[in-house]
Amino acid sequence: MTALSLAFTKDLFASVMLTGIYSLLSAGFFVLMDAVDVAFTEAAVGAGISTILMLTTLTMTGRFENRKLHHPKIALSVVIVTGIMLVMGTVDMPAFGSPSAPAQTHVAPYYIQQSAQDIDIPNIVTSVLASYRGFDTFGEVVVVFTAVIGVLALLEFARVERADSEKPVPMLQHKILRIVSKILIPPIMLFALYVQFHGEYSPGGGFQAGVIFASSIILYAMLFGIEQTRKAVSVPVVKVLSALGVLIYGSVGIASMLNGGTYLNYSVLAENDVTGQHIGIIVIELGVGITVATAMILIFLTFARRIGKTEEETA
Amino acid sequence: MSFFIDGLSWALLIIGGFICFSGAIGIHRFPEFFSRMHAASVTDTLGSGLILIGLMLQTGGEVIVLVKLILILLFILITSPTASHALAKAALHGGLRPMQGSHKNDKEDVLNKFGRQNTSDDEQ
Amino acid sequence: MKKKTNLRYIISLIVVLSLIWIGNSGFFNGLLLSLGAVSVAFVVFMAFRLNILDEESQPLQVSRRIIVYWLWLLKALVESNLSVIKRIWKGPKSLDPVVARLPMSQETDMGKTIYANSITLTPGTTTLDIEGDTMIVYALSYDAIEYLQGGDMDRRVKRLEE
Amino acid sequence: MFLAAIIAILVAMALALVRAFIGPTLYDRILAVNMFGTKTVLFIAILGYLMGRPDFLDVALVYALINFIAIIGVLRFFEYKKADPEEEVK
Repeated sequence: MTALSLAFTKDLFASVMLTGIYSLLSAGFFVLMDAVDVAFTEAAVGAGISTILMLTTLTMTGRFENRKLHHPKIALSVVIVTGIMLVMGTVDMPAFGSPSAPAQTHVAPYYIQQSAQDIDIPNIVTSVLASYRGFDTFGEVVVVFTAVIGVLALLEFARVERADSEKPVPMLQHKILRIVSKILIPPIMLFALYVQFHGEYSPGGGFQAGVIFASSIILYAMLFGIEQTRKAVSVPVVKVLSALGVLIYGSVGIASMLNGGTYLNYSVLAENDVTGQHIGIIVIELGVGITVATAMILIFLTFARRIGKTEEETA
Repeated sequence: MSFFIDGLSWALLIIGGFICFSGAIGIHRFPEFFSRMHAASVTDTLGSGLILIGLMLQTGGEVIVLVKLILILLFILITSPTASHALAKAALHGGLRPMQGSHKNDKEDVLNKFGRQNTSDDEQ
Repeated sequence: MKKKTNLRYIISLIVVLSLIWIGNSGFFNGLLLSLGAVSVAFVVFMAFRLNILDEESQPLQVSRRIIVYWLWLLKALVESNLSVIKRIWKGPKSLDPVVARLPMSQETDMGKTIYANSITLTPGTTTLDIEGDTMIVYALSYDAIEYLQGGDMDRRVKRLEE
Repeated sequence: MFLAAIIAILVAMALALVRAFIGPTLYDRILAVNMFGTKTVLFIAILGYLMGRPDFLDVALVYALINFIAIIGVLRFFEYKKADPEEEVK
């Protein structure tokens, strides 16, 4: 229902706000369906980061809109075609939650039953994602990494080089915001790390942790300005780290190969199968977390800086 | 004793729920943005406070749960006024004016210096 | 990094963060505790890099009296909540909103923030802006403004600063 | 009894949602979203009890964090973007 009214709201800004609500709502549903991990991701990504990134994009595109020609018909037809395809796709899908659905009959019972004895980790989702589906998750991390490279290639290198004359940051004068954020940023970071390392026991994991960590940096950047943030977190280091995250993941796989197992089979990492799985999962989650956090930070900083530049140019 | 605590916690939960509901009614009954903000802050402070305290009484000795609830409550109590203050300030700068009642101070219009100073189109 | 980072603030941050970690985690095996230690160290390092380790992020001077203040604030909170809830059910006619400029006697930004946030926290009054030593408050009724002009809350926050 | 509180919160969420849709000003919408976020935090916390899953509280905590940051972000970027005058003056 939210999605429907989303489509009809003309005001772009309002629709961004409604997207926020939409993801909050869907997160509520996920919690209801007991898919806590999904809800976690939805909460962190949908409600927070994507809203901010969309707004950032909005401010960017808002500037260009006047000059650009619009092709609403083409866009509309693309949307309609995609929509029809999606609907056709869902027709084939089994009824929601039906026990005869393929996902429920084949893999799910196996994962749930085996997870306890193979890996000995309370949170099934983590064990499934990081262990049984290690390849898939690795693929996702690579996708995130590639996205960052894409964004950087598009924005960073096309940027007009000029002296960094930053405008005064409006929010720094905002006493209350400044102080409250200063108090809150360290606990948020710590909480991100807590989510990171407790992925095995409670909902969450590398991905969510990365997003939360990035959002604390984004909060800082919003208050103290983009340039200062770029200096403080030192962008080159962040770039290296984001590659490092992928590397960590990959090298765990190689390490397990060296120890005589197959790629990403962590059981061989230690003498005991279960310990091996534990080590493997912790390290891999770390890789995911680092990549996601740095990816978000980089994307945000690059986008936001771009806005600053275009503001100067049009002014 | 546990009966007493249970009762207290139920009462807190129900009162908290009622207060949240009242706040939600308030954002519809109040006439304009600035007064609606007060209605919203009702649910943010006392409503969530009572509900969370009600939940705290139900933890049954699980310290971790208790700590997390306290963290949530603290967090809400710190961020909620900050967010509403930022929102109010932004609204003022955006050109919104609060409605004023019978005690409007005509001698000193404290709000006239607000407005869209940094924008070019100020036709209001 | 002009400001010299005081050791006190680092220690206080470490204590706060460790408490949060232990309170959240609930696992006391060696692995998770050491991971916690690493995390705390990393966050302190980041806070240092971001240059947010100062008297504003770790309000040490305030911490001791704040409990008494909170208890007092709690009472004020309940009262003002009740009055606003009454107004909600009575309908918009019961509103008599007013904007006023109030003096604030706090010297530090921290004190001003506490004062302003306390005002916003109690429903019925909202801080619209802070300008130097005055703030602009929007209230649902004139009583609330009169109450604030009485200066009770102002004095209590001022006491926190010492 | 948890159920009663949950129902109250759900109703409040629905009302906030309505406010977010009808506006009329941008700030009303932001306010409604903020309120909706707080309600969601409470909702998840109670749901955790109802379903006997205290680890839901982690999600609630993340919600509270993200909600705050999102609101600040919205306000921050709103300052960059010139407001749509039509929507505002109403």
